[in-house]
Amino acid sequence: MTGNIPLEYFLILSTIMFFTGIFGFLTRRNLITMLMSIELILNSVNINFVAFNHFLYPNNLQGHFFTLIIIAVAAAEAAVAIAIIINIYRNFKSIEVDKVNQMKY
Amino acid sequence: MDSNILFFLLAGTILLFSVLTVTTRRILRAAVYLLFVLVSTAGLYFMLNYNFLAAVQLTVYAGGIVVLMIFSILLTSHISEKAKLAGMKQSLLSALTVVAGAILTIILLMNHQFTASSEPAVSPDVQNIGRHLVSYGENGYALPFEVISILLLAAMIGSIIVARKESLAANVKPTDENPEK
Amino acid sequence: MNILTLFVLIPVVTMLAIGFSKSMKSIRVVAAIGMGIQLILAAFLVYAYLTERAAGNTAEMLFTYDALWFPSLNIHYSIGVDGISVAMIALTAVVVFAGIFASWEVEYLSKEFFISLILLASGVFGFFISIDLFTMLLFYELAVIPMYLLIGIWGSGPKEYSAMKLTLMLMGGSALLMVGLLGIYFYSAPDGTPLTWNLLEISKNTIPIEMQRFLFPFTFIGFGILGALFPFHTWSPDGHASAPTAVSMLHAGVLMKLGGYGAFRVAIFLMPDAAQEQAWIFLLLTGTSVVYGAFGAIFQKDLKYINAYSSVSHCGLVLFAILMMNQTALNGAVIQMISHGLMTALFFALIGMIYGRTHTRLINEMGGLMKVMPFLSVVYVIAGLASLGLPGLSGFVAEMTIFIGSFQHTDSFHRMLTIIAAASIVITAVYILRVVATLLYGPIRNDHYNHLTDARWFEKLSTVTLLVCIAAIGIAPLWLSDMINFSLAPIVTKLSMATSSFVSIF
Amino acid sequence: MNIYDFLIMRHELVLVIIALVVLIIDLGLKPAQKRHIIPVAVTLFIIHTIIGFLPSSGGILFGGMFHSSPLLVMMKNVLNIGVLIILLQSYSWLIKPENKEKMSEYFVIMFFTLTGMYFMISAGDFLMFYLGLETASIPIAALAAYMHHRTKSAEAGVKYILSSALSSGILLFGLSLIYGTTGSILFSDIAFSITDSPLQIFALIFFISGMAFKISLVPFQLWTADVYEGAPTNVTSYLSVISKGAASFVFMLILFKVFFPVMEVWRDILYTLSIATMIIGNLFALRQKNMKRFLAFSSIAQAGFILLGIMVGSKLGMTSVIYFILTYIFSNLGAFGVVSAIENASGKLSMDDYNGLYKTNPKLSLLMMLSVFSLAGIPPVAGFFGKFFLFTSAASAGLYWLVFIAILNATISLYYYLLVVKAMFINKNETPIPAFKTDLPARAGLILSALGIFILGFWSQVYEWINNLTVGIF
Amino acid sequence: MNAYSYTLLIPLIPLFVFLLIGLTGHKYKPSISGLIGTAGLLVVTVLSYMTAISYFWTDHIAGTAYTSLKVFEIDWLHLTEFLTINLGILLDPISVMMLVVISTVSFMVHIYSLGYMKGEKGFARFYAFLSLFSFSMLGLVLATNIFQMYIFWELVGVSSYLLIGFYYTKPSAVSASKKAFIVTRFADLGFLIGILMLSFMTNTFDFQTLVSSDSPALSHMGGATFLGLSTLTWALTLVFIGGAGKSAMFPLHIWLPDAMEGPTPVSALIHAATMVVAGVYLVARLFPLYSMVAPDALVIVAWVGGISSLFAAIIACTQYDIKRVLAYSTMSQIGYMMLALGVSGYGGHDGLGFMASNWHLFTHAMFKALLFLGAGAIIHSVHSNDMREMGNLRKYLPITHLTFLIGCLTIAGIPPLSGFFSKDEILAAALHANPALFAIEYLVAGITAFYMFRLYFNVFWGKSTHYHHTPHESPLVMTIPLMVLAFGAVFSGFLPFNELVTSDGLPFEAHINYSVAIPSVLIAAFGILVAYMMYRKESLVPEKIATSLGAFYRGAYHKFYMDELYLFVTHKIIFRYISQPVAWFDRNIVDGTMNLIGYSIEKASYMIKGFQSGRVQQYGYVFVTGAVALVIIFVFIW
Repeated sequence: MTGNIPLEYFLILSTIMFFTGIFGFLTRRNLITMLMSIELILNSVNINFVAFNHFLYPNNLQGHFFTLIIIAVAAAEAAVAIAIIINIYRNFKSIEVDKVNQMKY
Repeated sequence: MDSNILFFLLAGTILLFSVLTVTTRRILRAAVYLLFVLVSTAGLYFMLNYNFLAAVQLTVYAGGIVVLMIFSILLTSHISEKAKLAGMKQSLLSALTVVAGAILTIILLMNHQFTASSEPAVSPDVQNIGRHLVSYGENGYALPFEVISILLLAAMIGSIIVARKESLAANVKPTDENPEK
Repeated sequence: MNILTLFVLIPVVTMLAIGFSKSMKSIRVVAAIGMGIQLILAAFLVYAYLTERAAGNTAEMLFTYDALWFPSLNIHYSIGVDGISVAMIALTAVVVFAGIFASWEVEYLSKEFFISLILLASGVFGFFISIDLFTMLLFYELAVIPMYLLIGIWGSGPKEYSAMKLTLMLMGGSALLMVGLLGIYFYSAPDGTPLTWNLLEISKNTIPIEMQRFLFPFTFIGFGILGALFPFHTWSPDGHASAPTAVSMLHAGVLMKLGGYGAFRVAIFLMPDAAQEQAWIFLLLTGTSVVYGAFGAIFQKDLKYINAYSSVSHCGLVLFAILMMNQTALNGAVIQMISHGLMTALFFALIGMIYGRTHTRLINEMGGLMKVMPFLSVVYVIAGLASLGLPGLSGFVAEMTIFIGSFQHTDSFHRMLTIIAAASIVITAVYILRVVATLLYGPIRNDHYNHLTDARWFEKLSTVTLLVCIAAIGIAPLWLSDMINFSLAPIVTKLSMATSSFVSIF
Repeated sequence: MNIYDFLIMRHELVLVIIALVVLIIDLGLKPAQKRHIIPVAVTLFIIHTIIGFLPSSGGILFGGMFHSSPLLVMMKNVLNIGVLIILLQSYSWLIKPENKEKMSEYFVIMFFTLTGMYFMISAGDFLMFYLGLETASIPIAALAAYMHHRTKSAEAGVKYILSSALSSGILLFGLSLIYGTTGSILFSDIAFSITDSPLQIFALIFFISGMAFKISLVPFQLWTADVYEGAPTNVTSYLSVISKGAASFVFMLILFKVFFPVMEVWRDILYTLSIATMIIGNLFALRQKNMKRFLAFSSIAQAGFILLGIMVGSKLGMTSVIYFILTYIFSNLGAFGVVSAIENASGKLSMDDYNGLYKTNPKLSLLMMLSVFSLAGIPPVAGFFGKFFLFTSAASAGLYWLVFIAILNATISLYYYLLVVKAMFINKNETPIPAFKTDLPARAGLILSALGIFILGFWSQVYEWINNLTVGIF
Repeated sequence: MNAYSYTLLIPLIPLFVFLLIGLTGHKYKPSISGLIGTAGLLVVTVLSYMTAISYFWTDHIAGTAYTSLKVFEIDWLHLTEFLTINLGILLDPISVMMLVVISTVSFMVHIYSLGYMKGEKGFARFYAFLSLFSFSMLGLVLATNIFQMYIFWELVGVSSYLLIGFYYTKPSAVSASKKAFIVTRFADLGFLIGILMLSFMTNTFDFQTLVSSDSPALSHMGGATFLGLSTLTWALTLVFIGGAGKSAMFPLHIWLPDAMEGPTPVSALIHAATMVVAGVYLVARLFPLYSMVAPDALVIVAWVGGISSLFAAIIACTQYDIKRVLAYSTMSQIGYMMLALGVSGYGGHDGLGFMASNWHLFTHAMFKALLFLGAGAIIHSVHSNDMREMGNLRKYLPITHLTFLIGCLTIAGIPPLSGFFSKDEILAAALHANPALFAIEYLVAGITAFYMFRLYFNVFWGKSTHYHHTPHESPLVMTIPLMVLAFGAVFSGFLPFNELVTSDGLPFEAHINYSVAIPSVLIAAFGILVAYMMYRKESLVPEKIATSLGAFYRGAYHKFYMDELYLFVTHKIIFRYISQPVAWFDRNIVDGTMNLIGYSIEKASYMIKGFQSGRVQQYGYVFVTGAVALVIIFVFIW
């Protein structure tokens, strides 16, 4: 079903996605959008794993399961992160990342 | 449908919405864009025959995480609120690093000779996956499966202690430390 | 129990006993008893050592004891003494004993004071009995660190600054040192045989010359910093000036000797080839510091600074002599260490006692003290005379041995340096006499000094102990000199086998 | 799979069971009785610690996903001791009214994260490693934000979770490339096929970056200070000691087990990171007034030292790293214990508040002094031995200049450690922290750390015991 | 045991006395200390005379050469394979002669001080120091080797230092003592280096070996040269510098006049009779060596002696402090002795200079001690040093007057007093060797007579001065020593020095050289006459002469500005231009560097604090950039 799409395309796709996510992480002001960027990053990794598994090493499902685990972990991470962000909102009345810099230097 | 076209369509969607996710000024829209990205990714998985994975992607990511995010957005922001943009310097520097990183990565990826395994393929169908998930020998994933449950449990407890409002917390005066100079 | 282990054990026991003491009186009595026993033990050690030697025991180290400590790294608790260490141990015991009495009246946190002081002493004792490089380093740092508290808590003047500077510079020195020691360890044995930290065993092996070239400066400077090697000596004036009496005594009297002893025992002994090669650089430095310290002392107004610069000069002479690397000069170096240890301790004791009465250390503000405190003043004059190398006191013996030894070199480089170093005796006379004249002689400059009292019994005990040793060495140096000489012989033999490439440089 | 296989996993199994037991007991307790969970949890953990020391043989389970060997067991035991001390020290903080309702959660999360570390240590493939890593870090974010009515705690939580997520994203990217280039996630397979092709080096660097985050190596360390400062003190000590210790173990193990064919490469990388970490950590620590922040930076600098042993890649290196971490655990816990005791008693955290502490609380001051001396590597306390052996191992590889830089940095670090000593012993204070008595568990914790600080160095059997278990690359 | 083992007691008794008084002196009455000291010296004197008599006469087989006897020796310190410092006792003509000189003068001074120092604070201390000095001086002259000599040389220096600074509350005394010590120490540095060189070349310190006819030094005669002089010459010149310092030879003399700040008996003992001649003794002791291997050094010795004697004599004419006049006179006379050694040859009649030098040393000790003690008696009675405040004292102080006159006549060289003989031999030797030097010394003889009688007339004649207290004659303890010394001054000229103390130990024929003696007596008489005319009565003549001499007089009056020169060197050069910069350099550059390191680290710490901005995005940025940078470095660059 994959036709003749080369592996590299997937990799390039995931790479761009990965760095887009990082860019988001670095520039978004809102904590939740930063979290979204993280999801982008993880997603790109997933694509990598899947692509590698599918194209190069179909003899086992390591990449597949890795992806599966990453998705689960991402969920856990998101849950904790969102809980904390809500807590931040309670404390700071804002989820602006730049407001969260009481501790520095 | 020609799978090539499908791929490019999905890839295009993913890239477009990825960029939009990290650039849009409306938070809720960002969440929606993210959803598009995740769904398109699921599409990729389908395309590659990883149906189970795609399903998980849709349920956990699209159904779980994004919804969670949207809820929390609603909880913490006004819908109409526009997110502030990062400073020019910060954006430029970040863009520089990110672009450099991406280019380097792509160069390295393109220059690498990947060698495919010659062993027979294992079909990623649900039976196989199920068997792998509960087996604990070679290529068994029972252990990670168990451990992830610990993680999820811990994360759950963690989220609860962080997010819940305690009866006591109301009585305890928040000790507000002054920011250090 | 090995007699040498007692030298570490007694201080530890004393510290514990002090820890359990309640009143100030019992604290200092316990300290005095402990260190008194230590002194007796040291005297016994000297006696036992000489008897052993007289009985014909020619082993390089006597009273050795060896226990494996970290088997996988071949670290041992390995102890033993030769004439040099015996002499240094005796010196330490004397100075510590005198130091206890010099600080008899420390009231502020006296328990902590004596514990730190004795901790310092135990480090020094441990250092001198060690044959194993690791334990040597351990004791070395153990001796350095209590200085911080001792100066910081009980010091005076800019004590925090001085304490910090002193500690950091000395620890910086031990940074160099540690690199050197590690390097030595990894080249301590020929390929295929287990590595060792044992000085004597390492000395049987020749460290490859390239490594020696690399490691020698590390080791030598590392020890040299504690020995006030120019230009790394600046911890010394500030440190001494701020330290309380007993600490200055111990530090200048004993701790600085760790530098000289180590430089000689480790750097020169184990890496003679590189030492021969690089000696000229350090000779220039130490030669400079001998004169430089003396000139620096002339200009100072603070008694402790004067003595600190004087120590720079005298300790410079120690390193200078060590670098001359012949038997006589080395012998002189050891005697100079002992001599300087005793007299500088005496000086600091006296300065502390004077300061305790006049509350100033600026010589311009004092004068005519001879009249009000004759005892202290007379002792001060004698100490001064010892410092400027008066025959009959220890300084003379040391300096003359060094000069004669250094002059045995046949090239003009060494000889010119010797002459320059010898010139320091004149400069020393200048500053010593200047102090004596301003401080002790002349009319009393401050009426309030008329009511000051002379030394009390414990102060007398402290100073007389040191004085007796100074005079004993000065009058009858032969036993000491021969004791050291005997132990130097194997070292010098090793040194002389080193390929001397010195000439090729010049 | 039989009962013996479970014995191989006894650390993980027992700990999970304990955590669950605590959780269940907690459900049955009324709010007023909640505090009784503490002795139960601590006692259970003590039992667990003791069980951990029972002899065990190694083994490989789950098709290579789970490894166990005496070495790994020892690492886990080392962590156990640290956790035990932390639990003891947490007592007076936990019984505060504001924490009353979530005491058991504290234990449960701690036990679960510790389990994560066990799995991380025992991992035989990158999947388990990753899973362990996340199990060990995500819930800690919740712990960091534990005192959620405090802004700093919340801030610490969010900073930790975000940074951690970013780092694991980068780490994962690296792992995915390793998988892509070698075709396996099993350590043993990867070790066969890894080469120094640029893409693999790239992956290695991303992997190292991710780990560097956990060990807080420069430039991946910036979160450390803020999180340490904001998190509850006991969580901070958990983060700085246990989490970092475990990460260091794993980092070392993976570098040794998986990446040894490209040792030349990672040695150079670690060389650079090590120097940068020591210097930057020290430079930041110089100025700190907040004790927790101060210890954070100091622990960054310490991490730089750990690399010295890792990059050697020999048995000696591994031994000295483990030994160093052991001494580091005791020293750092001693310091954190004092900080936490004082914080609980007076709420004071600034170094200026410590002025004149010796007058009022001599024992705490002495312990603090011993701890910082141990951290600084001053004899005769354990830290000296730990550092010295690290330097020895680095020197054994001929890295003399690195050793020199490291010791110079140790000297700089001595400066700020002495500042603490100075504050307590030398500086005068009109209103010093009043004398107080620490409660029994905390005292037990402090005494344990003090004993460790004192005994570890002289008791060479510990070192030899570690040495008997370690392996080197060669 | 040998016949002379008792000589060991000679130095040891004073040492014991020193320790006794020094340690216990404050426990009993001061006068007891004085008596203990004096008694000790009495024993020493008796032993010294016994030694002298046995050595020169009883034990000596007539006609044979006097040999040097090493009667006692112990090892004191082993230095190198060859070099060992020994302590011992060497008896030979000059050391025995010195024993006599030292014990006599010292004993007299001990007695004299019982009166002179009576009631002084620190009486016991004074005696302790005197004993210390006696010990050191005796040890010096009895030294068997050059290093022992150096040891006692330093001890003598320090006793001198202590005694000059005896009145330690008096700033001038303190600075004088300091100056004396430092200047002599500077000279001793030369001595020390000389010893280093000599001992290195010869591998021995021992005098007997050094001066023997097969001295190891001989093998170095053709050795390396430096600035045209052989190494040996350099070594011996350096040794001589030590001697010149101790003996206050130009230009190292500046300490001597100041040293008069010490109590007058001390000046008599140390700065006239004994210590200051140590330099002469040193050269005499090594004389065979000088003459064998370094005749060039002897030329230097001669010229230094000659110049010093002239220089000092001129200054002496202008001084008003009676002790300073005597001090310059001492310097001048020692110049004579040095010169005599410098012009002397070795063996037989060639060694006339050597003999004359020692003889003059002997006679000078007697009359100069006499003069100083007399001056002390004068000062004691009028409480002033300034001769302008004196006059007409002959009535009040008859004994002092008489003995002082004898001293003056002796030093002026009037026959048949002892000074005549010894000075005559010196002049004869000088004439023989170096007419230029002879001319100088001839002139100096006249000047000497002039300034001594200037002093004499000013004090005992001249204007009648009113004194606050009527001066009175000193007690017997002070006058008896005067008389004894006057006896010595008168009669020591009849001692057969040409038989006893000669360069090679063999007696030689010496006789008065009338062609030298008569003119010298004449010029002395002329000097006395001029003094008589100028100072017999109070007159304006001296002032007129002084004015007419103008700058020269002022120069002489200000001691040719030597003190100022030294002050300039010490204060300006050493203190300001060396020491101060060194101290500054140390504080600011060396220490400053250390502080700078600390400061820069601290500064760097502040500079980088921006990285820890508290913004998690920035952390992320650094994180990612760091990773990318590592990639760039290690993948692309490495």
